Amino acid sequence: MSALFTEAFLTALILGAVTAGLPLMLAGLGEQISEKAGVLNIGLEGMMLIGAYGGFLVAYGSGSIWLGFLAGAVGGAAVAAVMAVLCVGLGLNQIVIGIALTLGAEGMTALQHHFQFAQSYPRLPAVPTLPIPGLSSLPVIGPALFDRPAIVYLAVAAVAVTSWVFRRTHLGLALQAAGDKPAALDAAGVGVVAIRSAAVLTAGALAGLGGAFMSEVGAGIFVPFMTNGAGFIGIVLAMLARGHPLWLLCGAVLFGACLSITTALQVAGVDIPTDVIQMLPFATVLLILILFGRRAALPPALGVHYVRGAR
Amino acid sequence: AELKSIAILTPEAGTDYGWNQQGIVAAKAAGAAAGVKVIVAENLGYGDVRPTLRELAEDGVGLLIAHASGYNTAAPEIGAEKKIPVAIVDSPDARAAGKVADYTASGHEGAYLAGRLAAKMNRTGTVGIVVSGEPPSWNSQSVAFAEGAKAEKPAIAVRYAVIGPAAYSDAAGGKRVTEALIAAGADIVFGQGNGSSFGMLQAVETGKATDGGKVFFIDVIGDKTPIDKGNLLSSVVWNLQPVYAAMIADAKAGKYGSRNYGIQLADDSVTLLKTKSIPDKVWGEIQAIRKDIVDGKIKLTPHFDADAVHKIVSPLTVAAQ
Amino acid sequence: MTQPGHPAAFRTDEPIVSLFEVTKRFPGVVANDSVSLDLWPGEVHVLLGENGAGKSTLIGMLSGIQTPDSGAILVDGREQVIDTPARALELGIGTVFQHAMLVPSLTVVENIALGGPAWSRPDKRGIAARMAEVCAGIGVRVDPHAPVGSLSLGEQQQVEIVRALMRGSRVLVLDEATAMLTPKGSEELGALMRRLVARGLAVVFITHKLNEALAFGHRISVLRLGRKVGEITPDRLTALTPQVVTAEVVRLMFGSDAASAGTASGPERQPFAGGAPVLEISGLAVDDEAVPLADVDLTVAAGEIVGIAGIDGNGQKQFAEAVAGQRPLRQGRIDLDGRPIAALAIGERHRRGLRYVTDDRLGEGTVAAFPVSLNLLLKRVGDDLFWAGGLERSGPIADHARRLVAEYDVRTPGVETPIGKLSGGNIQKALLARELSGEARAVIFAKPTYGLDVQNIRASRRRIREAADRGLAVILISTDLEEVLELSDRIAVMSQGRIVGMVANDRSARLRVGELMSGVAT
Amino acid sequence: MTLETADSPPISPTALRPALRRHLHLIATTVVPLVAALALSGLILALLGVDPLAYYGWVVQRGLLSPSGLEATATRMAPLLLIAASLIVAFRAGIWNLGGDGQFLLAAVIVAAAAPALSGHLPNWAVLSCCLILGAAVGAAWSVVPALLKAWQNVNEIITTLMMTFLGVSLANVLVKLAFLDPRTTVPQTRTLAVADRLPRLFETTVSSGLLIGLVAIVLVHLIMTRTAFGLKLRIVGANPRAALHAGLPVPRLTVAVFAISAALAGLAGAVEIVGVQGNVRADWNPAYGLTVVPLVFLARFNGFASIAFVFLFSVLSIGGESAARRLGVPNHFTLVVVAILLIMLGITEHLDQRRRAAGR
Ligand SMILES: Nc1ncnc2c1ncn2[C@@H]1O[C@H](COP(=O)(O)OP(=O)(O)OP(=O)(O)O)[C@@H](O)[C@H]1O
Ligand SMILES: Nc1ncnc2c1ncn2[C@@H]1O[C@H](COP(=O)(O)OP(=O)(O)OP(=O)(O)O)[C@@H](O)[C@H]1O
Ligand SMILES: [Mg+2]
Ligand SMILES: [Mg+2]
Repeated sequence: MSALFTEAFLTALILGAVTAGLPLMLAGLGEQISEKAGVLNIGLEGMMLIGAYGGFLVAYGSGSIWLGFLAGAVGGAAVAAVMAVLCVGLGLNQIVIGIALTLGAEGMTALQHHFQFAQSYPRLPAVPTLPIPGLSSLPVIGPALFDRPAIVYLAVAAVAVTSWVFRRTHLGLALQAAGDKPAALDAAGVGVVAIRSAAVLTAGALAGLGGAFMSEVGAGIFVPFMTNGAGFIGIVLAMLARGHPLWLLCGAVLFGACLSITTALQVAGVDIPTDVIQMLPFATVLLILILFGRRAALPPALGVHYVRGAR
Repeated sequence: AELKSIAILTPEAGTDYGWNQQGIVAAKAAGAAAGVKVIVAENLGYGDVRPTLRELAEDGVGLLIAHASGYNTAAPEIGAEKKIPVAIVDSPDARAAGKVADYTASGHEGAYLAGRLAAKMNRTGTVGIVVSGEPPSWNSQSVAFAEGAKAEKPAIAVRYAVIGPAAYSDAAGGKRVTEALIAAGADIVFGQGNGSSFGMLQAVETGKATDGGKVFFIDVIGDKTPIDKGNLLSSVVWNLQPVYAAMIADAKAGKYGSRNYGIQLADDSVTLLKTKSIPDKVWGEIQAIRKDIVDGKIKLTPHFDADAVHKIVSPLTVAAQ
Repeated sequence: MTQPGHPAAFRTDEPIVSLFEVTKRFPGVVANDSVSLDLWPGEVHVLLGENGAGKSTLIGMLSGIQTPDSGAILVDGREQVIDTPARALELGIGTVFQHAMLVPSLTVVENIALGGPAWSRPDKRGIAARMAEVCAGIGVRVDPHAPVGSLSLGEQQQVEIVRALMRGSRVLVLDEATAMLTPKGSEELGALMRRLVARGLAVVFITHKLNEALAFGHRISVLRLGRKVGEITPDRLTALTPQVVTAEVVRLMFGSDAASAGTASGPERQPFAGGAPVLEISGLAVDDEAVPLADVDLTVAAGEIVGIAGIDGNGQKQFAEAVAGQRPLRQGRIDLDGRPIAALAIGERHRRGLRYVTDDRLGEGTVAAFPVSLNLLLKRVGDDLFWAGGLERSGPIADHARRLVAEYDVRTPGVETPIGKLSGGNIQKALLARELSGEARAVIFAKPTYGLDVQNIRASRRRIREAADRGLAVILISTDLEEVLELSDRIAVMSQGRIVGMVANDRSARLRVGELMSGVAT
Repeated sequence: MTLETADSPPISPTALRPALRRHLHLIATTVVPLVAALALSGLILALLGVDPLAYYGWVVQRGLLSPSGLEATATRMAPLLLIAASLIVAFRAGIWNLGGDGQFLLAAVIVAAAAPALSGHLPNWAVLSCCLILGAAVGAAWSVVPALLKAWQNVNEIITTLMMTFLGVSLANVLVKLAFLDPRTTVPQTRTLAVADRLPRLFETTVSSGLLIGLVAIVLVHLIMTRTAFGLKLRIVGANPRAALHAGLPVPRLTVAVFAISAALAGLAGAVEIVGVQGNVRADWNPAYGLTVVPLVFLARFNGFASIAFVFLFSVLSIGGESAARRLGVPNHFTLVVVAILLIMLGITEHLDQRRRAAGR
């Protein structure tokens, strides 16, 4: 057995955790921004799927992985734009629209895939990595963490940037006000609709980017329904990590790690039924909830449409 | 009896170079050969197919082929209700004269050959199996593949991993798990899955074996040669046309339900795909083994349960040998 | 209180802001009907009017919360469209709204920073420094780094005023800013307004308290049913005696019949003759993060009104909730009619005859979306009279509601109307009806007239007297000293979670209560 | 969290208004969005090169007009109605129970294991009754953790119920594969309850009497929530928890009760689906009905009768859509698109209608 846990295998496990966790982190980050501003984005799954499809389509068509990521973000943001118009602008029920967008995105991408790729199943070449000098030569974690496609570093940077925005900028204050007391934000001269729309669009872009990462880096291919509930896990992660992008990073890594542990145990031939191992991430999160659940409070105005001057 | 049309019901689209496509293509071919109209109901998912079964029955279909293990409860029920013969999989005991016949397809003979092939071409001492789930037909092939590999090279390590729950479409998971197996030393990966198998293929195409060389992929059921980029070593190809042809013939002859159907190397309903990556010498040896199986010199029994898989891929078993 | 002098120093030829014949309609109401109003620099312009007269709506159009259906707003003589709060701020119009417009989860400086350039870092130190300056200039003290949620409502209003000034507002609008303040707080705010106008600002001050209007205002406009029905110019205001102005304002606000009455709800209370103790509270202690209660003893006899005076936020709320059963006790006992009730749940205490009229009418007193009829039975859900075997009996429920609505003069389109659609005064009447009907023994009133107009105040106070006259034991919690003095037999003063003194309501009560509240006497 | 929901049905029956106007209103608020959604979906169909009229023709023909199609529609409604009832109880009480799928699935698995085991030992009616009760009990049990966390720690139930669903789905699989495996088949599935032993069918049709259970449940839930003291208490908790506390209601106990009832109904849905239609559970089976029903009950504004209508509409679409897609060679993922567009159109219409009503108040 010791021969199994070689450097290469450990590297692959960590790498797998990162690759699986990253889309969850991006989606969760988006949800966190949106929730902070008071919009419950149940359509995250749909935004990820459109991002996955758009990202793959453009990356495959143009040969540029970056154009693909851009397209994924734009695709996710486009779905989010529908949500912004209907929910933030008009005040339609966020849960109804969120689920509708998810169903619609599932249907549309499956249809598109059927007509476009169902015969050829094109796959992307390996995404080039960007080794970080010095760090990438560390054993195990070097290649797993510091020799990754540049988008991975960007995604982690997005967490840091979000954290900075939340804690250090006027925008962060405005986002918090939009979720806690939109009337106060409005009275302070900041448009609630603008802030919330921006938050929703950002959420869509991040979720779309997460989806694009999934199809371009995670799988190298698009298949229908490939996000497989990742958006919903992102929602849960965001709620757990309320207001703290760094916790989100930890949560996503934990999720990815559980998946990798599952694989590791299987490959090692440990005879625990795979379904039991696969309950690991969920059970862990539930345990965290039971232990620290009280902190999982939500912004008071979450899901509540704001109308100026209404009473 | 007169048989004007048959219908085949599949859970996913018939464009997967795999289970669904094979069923639909074979049914169409068998129907065309017998002059019977074939109705295809695809993408039905794994939910309740009773409404579709009833509707097809009411439309006058004379034989319902329920092409998913998930349909093996509903189809006989509706068959009985509408008095129409049905074909199901994974339930050999459900056979009933005039009503139900089973065609539990097990490609285990082909998978055994694939295992022999993998071991012959293996450089690193490790081969891998990735599956999207653990349905019986996957299990029997996983076991046979491992048996084949070990028969060829007793010291070989067979690494096994399942992607995740409901992971038929989890292409990213397929890629991730395959990459882990490659890192664990596998230079040949035997992959079974639907949408997720394209992720496995991508991992093989973009990854490097631990010895720095190329990684090969062995597929199941379909022939992915049209979309291959040079990493497809082989495939355990199924051909259900003889099965369906026999069903149609039996139904016409009024003998439907008197027997179950299967696929095997003997009648080429299971074959191992020859690609240009297989050297002719190796291929020749494989053909010899094939003949031994057909002749009964090598006896193979299918094992459909997941436990059997876990047992044979366990490192403890390796140590014991 | 003295009349302010005429603010000649800033008199210019032009008002800073003029509202010209603005009209604003809401479904079914004309909230403002062709109202014209000028705001002059150097003036405190008081807006008076009964509840629903249209005051908040009018200033809402100045602050960009509402836009007029017709009419014009002129700033510095030029017509402006103020369609967003941001635009109002740009034009130098700062507003302190009737309901606090601060984010509780942010600190004071963060609230003030709100609205800065998105990507830049809020200069908290700089803001705190400028805040200190402004605070010093106007004589208030606020901790710049305290979370707003931890501040009292009075402090929050100060923050809002400071914020408005820091933005360089030339026009400051204060909508019922004194409603939550103690007399001393109001006094300070008045002084502040005078200092501000002395610097050349125009102040709009909305209040329901006529004495404040007279004390702080330079000009008074009266709204009634959405129309401006009169204006008392600075010259007249200085010329007339307070009595004359009061009479005129009341006549304008309510019509001639109301003119002589004021807010007094009846003859001065007869000295309490004494009765059997009904509600006995001893050694009460309650844990609370902000204001824990300790050693509270209080006995109230049948027919007696005990007032609890004190600055807002000194444990009155905690006390009322603890007695009502909404908060666990750390120790102490509560007896009602000689039987202990401290261990009982809220509902059981209610059944024994303990009533609590909360000051948070919409927050906890009612369910806004539910009809008046059900809100009147909110504490009796499942009662056999109205629910036969758990099944709603709509007849008796409606009859009960109609009876109470008539008896307590609740003005509502019908008993099926969602109670949230009623005005503040009518919601309060409904609450009184709910708590005072049935077999009540003791009632706690928390700020029973907060936010109400003169007529509704009078009606509520009459109810409180009547309750005592019926033999109920009454606790009256109020920050309005006049109210406590008018109604109570004895007055307890609460400070920092303790009762620091008990005073009989005689001629010297005002002085002694004042001393107790300010911590002079013990 | 709070979500905006009014307490009135989508079509408020104002008695004074003339009947004609009411009818027009009904048409405006239901038919218009339906037509708009169909037109938009039709456009997409046309772009795909499919005749929209033919498509809709088949949907109606199969989902509504053909006897067996209508029967399939009615049968499909049974679990959806029970889940709708489950959601109505919870949502009206302000509890956002999004864990219906986990509750449904676990109950289904346990019932599927119990039914064949009991059958033969007890008379059939007793087996079925036991199974229904068992399903409800299992559903309720699966809500205990979120309920307790919500009632006494105020942990947000959206998170906990979603997690319990993820966990429940996995646990259901584990149970099927390890504990309740049918030894007579190689497929990981539970033993099968014979067709004859399932819930009786209605009259001479294939409609499961689960439909009746669903209808009774949702009407009962509607009446309980709107007409009884208990329902009123729950609604008070939902509309204003602080008012509930002030009024002396035992909020934590009511919260637990809401979870229990709601989850029990979701569990009952699982039981009805198993003993009514499926007969067994396969590993990895998860119809995810919860997610589809959530928007429907929101559109129905938590009104039981309106929910019946929406569930019916959805069932027609899903039964008819599959048939139409097959006949016209469109992948039946298209049904998802139609449902999505329909939800959005209904949402917009409701919004406009509310605005109109507010304006004309
Ligand atoms: N959300 C709302 N939409 C429309 N109108 C509302 C809304 N909320 C309250 N109203 C209206 O606002 C009024 C309440 O305003 P306000 O409290 O100023 O009333 P009022 O007439 O002054 O009564 P009172 O003197 O008893 O306080 C109600 O008469 C109601 O018609
Ligand atoms: N947003 C709104 N929607 C509907 N009606 C409104 C709204 N705001 C105010 N009104 C109506 O306009 C009228 C004037 O209300 P406004 O709030 O301006 O009165 P006010 O004089 O400020 O009363 P109060 O002293 O109670 O604060 C009220 O009767 C109310 O019915
Ligand atoms: Mg007002
Ligand atoms: Mg009012």
